[in-house]
Amino acid sequence: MAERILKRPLYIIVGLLSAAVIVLLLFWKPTVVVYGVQRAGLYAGIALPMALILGIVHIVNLAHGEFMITAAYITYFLCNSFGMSPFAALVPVVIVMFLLGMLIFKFTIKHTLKAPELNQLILTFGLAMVLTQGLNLIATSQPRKISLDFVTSSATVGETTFGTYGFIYDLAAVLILAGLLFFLRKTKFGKAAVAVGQNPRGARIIGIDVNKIYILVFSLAIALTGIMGVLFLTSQSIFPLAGGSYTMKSFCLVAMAGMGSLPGIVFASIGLGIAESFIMSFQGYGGWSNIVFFALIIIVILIKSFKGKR
Amino acid sequence: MKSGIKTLVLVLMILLISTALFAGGQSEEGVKPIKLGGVWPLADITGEQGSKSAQLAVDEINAAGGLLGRPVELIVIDSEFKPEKGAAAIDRLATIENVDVFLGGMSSGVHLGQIPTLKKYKKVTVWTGAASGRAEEAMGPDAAWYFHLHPWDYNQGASYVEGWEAIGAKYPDLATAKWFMAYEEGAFGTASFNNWVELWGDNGIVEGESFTSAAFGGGDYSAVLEHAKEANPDIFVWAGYAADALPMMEQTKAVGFEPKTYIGSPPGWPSDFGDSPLAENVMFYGMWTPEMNKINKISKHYYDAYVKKYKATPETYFAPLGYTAVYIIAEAIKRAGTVETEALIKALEATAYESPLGETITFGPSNIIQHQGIRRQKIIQWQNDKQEIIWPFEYKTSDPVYPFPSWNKR
Amino acid sequence: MIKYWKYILIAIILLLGVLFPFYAGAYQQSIARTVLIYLVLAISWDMLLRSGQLSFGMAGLFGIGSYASVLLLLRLGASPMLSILGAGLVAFVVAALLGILVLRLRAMYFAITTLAIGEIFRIIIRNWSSFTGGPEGAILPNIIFDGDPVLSYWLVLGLALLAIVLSVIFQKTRIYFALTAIRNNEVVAKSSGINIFKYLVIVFAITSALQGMAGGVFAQTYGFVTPESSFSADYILLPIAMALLGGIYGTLGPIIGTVLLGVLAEYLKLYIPYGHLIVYGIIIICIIMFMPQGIVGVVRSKIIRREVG
Amino acid sequence: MSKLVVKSLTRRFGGLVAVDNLDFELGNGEIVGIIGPNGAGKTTLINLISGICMPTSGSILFDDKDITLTPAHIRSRMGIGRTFQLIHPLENLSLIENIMTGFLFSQGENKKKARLRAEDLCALMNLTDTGREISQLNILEMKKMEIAHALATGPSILFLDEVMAGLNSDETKEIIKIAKKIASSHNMAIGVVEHVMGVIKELTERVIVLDSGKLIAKGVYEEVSKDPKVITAYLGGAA
Repeated sequence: MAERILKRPLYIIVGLLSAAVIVLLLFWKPTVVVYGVQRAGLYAGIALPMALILGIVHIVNLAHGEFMITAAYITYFLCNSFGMSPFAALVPVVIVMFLLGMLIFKFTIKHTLKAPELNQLILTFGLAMVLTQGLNLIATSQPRKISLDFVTSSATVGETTFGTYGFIYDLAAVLILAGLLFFLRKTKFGKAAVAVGQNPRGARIIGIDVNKIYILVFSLAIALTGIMGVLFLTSQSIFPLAGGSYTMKSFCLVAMAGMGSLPGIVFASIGLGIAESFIMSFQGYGGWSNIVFFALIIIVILIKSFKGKR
Repeated sequence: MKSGIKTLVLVLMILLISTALFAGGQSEEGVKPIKLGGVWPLADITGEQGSKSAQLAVDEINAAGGLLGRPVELIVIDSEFKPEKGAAAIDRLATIENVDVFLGGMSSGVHLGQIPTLKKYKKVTVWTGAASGRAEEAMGPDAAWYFHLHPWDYNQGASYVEGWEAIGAKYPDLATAKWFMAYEEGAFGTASFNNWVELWGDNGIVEGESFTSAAFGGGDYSAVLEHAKEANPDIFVWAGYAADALPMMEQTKAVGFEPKTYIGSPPGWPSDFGDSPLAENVMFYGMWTPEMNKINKISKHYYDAYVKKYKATPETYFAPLGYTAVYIIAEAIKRAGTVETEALIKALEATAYESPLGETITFGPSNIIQHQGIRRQKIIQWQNDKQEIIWPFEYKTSDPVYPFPSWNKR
Repeated sequence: MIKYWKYILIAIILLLGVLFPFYAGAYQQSIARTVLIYLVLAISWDMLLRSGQLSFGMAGLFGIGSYASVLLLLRLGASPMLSILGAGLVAFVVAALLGILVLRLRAMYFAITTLAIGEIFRIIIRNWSSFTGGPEGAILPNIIFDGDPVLSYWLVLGLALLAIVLSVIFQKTRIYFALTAIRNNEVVAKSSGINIFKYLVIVFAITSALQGMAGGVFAQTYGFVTPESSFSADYILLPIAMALLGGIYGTLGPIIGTVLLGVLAEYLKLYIPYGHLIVYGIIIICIIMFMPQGIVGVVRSKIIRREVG
Repeated sequence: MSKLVVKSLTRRFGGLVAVDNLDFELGNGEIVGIIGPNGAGKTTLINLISGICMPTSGSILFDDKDITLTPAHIRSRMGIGRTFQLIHPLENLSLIENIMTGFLFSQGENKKKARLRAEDLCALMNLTDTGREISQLNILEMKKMEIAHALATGPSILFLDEVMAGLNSDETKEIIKIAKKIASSHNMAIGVVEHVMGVIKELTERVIVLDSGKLIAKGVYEEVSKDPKVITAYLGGAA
């Protein structure tokens, strides 16, 4: 991997340029980098499981953000009813989400694997609808949040004070990425999963139980959205429709990174996070920051496609 | 070729069945009930509770013998927050359910789509939502049958100016000079800010910046808060949604921004907001709070009845507004002795309803329409997990606490 | 003989459709207008899908059309009918230009790019307040035909018929061969002499014009635009679900799908006011699972099986 | 005069040189065999000539016109036809419709005329029941359809990429007969890629031999087959 990158001068140039930009920004307005990186952590943490599903099970999961919000509601319920701390709730939530992933895969998605991609897409759209509206019926549209003292933690460097809790998303994203890369590259099951991702038919021929890989990878990814759901609840309000915009952003990030590429997601997230943060640092231009998000995605996809042509 | 025919037959059948399904209106003999038709977004807490509160009022009226010797029936249809669905709901209520009066509320976007349809039927309409001045423009000055309860956005802005001037006069420490408003970038926040600048611009220095509400996938306010901190205002206001409430407080604390007065103005609060120590002494705008029960018997009655019937507490002011709308209609029908439109309009014009919201509601002209009900919002403050009203003084449940306590002393 | 009956059936359905306002009430007409708008979106989406290109740009083009028509009327004083045509033209030109840029992309990359373009339009319109009315949107002084329900219905029906006719033309002429070949295998299509890029750009522009006109008609019949409602994500996923239910790659499928799901949604809501959308979601899931070919596909395969067996 | 001239044509895929500095000509009405071991670059050569992929360097002249950068669909209209080694029929079109695409787009016929001419072509190829779905065709019919599809584009030069693969000897004979018939009746230049040497021997006037993208021999089959370089290439390829 490393030597492959070094062989391509373009990567080195781009890498150095971005490092230079980040250093300049740090001098000019350090909070741009701080908040940009925090934002990137949230984006990456949510998009990584989606990329995992897309890369191995070959499904665009339009219920992705909704799964995360479902996990957040389960966490909320655990915290509120049993007085658990959200971090203690991580374990049961992850287990429950894993099982939920298995159930949903078994009873719905599995039956559409042979159908065209489009059917799976709309199936997950239906799932998103059922999850959202189910939560709405049980918990109403009223936003909920647990109030936690440590999420207001801050640090002061020189004259700027900034919130530090957001870095927890970076920690989570890094851990999820490292864990997934270890799993996919070093474990037998993970290698089999990669093989399935690259060529399901081939994998089946050499004796890999493709269906088992599918269901376990899907459930694993849903369990990972569970982790993000727990974290999301600590710093954001949850309501049934909250997941939709994260589904869309993850979807865009996954495309920008290259379908199924995990490290690509992290780079794409950092780029987008800092770019958005940069625009927002100009007072009155925050409304345009979302344009940066979508425009960058289009530009990257187009550049990649033109490079691919040659 | 054969398959083409089969499918065509299928289309024909579907068309016929679907029209047949819709054509079916019930015809019941006996005493014809007075029918009220309500349209709310039922999946949203405002619409869900607004419609249930309206049903509560209808139940009470029926328990007391109905109106004009006839029972009252409320037919509720979901607008799904979609303009075309909201408009179709009006069509259904008017032509199939044959309702006598329309009511409903929430979301200017839906209401804009309904207005042409409402104009088509010209039935008496009592609306509890839609604050956007665009909706008033669309309704125009001629609609005598249109009674709008919720203040328009400029009414709200004017009432805040009035309120803050009154507060400044009574509590000189609270007299304010410099404002900073963080507003969500959608219609609600932008209209709030524009009205505020227009009304208050001369009296104080108003700065502002928009943010993406958590309700639409935002939730990171750090940039706006940093700019607010640099501006160092006396009063910091954010105009967003309930989902923004706690994260906004937390991030304000995290960036070390401590304004002397802290105002949040969502249409409703998240259910656990008061539990947070950060909520203490945040001020906000609204039309009703459960603390109203202390000073208003109707509010207390409504609140207890709602809790008893639905095993939940009313969370936003849209809930008592739904209840209010039904009673305003009911009293007018009693006065008019008929549900005939002309007479009912006359009777509604004479409305003086003591509402659970505190004020006695009467109708008078606003900038464009003829019949505007409520014009003022209230200024409320979180004190010990309670939403105490501090202005208008006639509904005051507590004195304001000032200045906003430092984050570290909570 | 069979052909003869087919035309009679079409004529009957057409007649029922045109005369609908005279035997159905205002509510049914209102629902029919919504269904027909979705019909235009579903058919036009399917028309592009026949080339294998999956678009998520319907909301963006619907929104562009809505705003184009309202702004043409408000700022340039165009008549309502002219402004609807203008909406189609604007959408056509915008799509053609964008298509030249992005129609080298395929599959999900194309889908996401169209989605992102739609979002960009929405953000621009929201932030360009002085021209577009900003987040609060803009309203028309009058709605089209002064709200005459029959004329409004015919307007929407006319647009839907235009979409259907175009779709049939797409199926009956060389365009059908071009699109099917491109969808099946681009290399073979090229070797057959098909100018893939030209066809994709033209089809994208035509279907976008239909979507833009749908937006224009919607804005003119309801009399307003706002960034949130005019660019609603409903205009992306619901038409796709409807087309899938009926059956893709044809004219009949999207028609059947939109009518069924559109009417069903209304029907459900009357019986389950609180929570009907869950049932709607479950129905979509079940349809995808048990009828992956859509209704037209199921009927067709049944008939084929009967003929063979 | 040469119909097609390929000058120092090169195509790289990453580190791999699929076609390496190749020169090659094809005259009017000539049938030439293109042979070589697996991976020699035969299919890539056809892809380059038909415009499916673009060369890294070198040029291609067709009727003395430089078509190096011309898009594939234009080349098809100019008269360069080809079949595909792995047949990918347009599975949502019927047998006759598959063939019609060539007439419709390469020759610009209208739908009615395209159908008539496609029917004629099917008759020529002995393809019956032309309304059938692709899934109902057997392998011989698929191969015939593939050739018919290429012919329908109206080529003056045609490349047949392993059309005999997977056919038994009777079927092979039938295809050879068809190939000969077209070559003589249309004065068409034909390039034949084939592994079955009997076919090459019977069908072609001369052959060129590729190995690792390079031209290693050309001439009459009998001579070329004795060339030690060719024998090594094949043995090396086999080993």
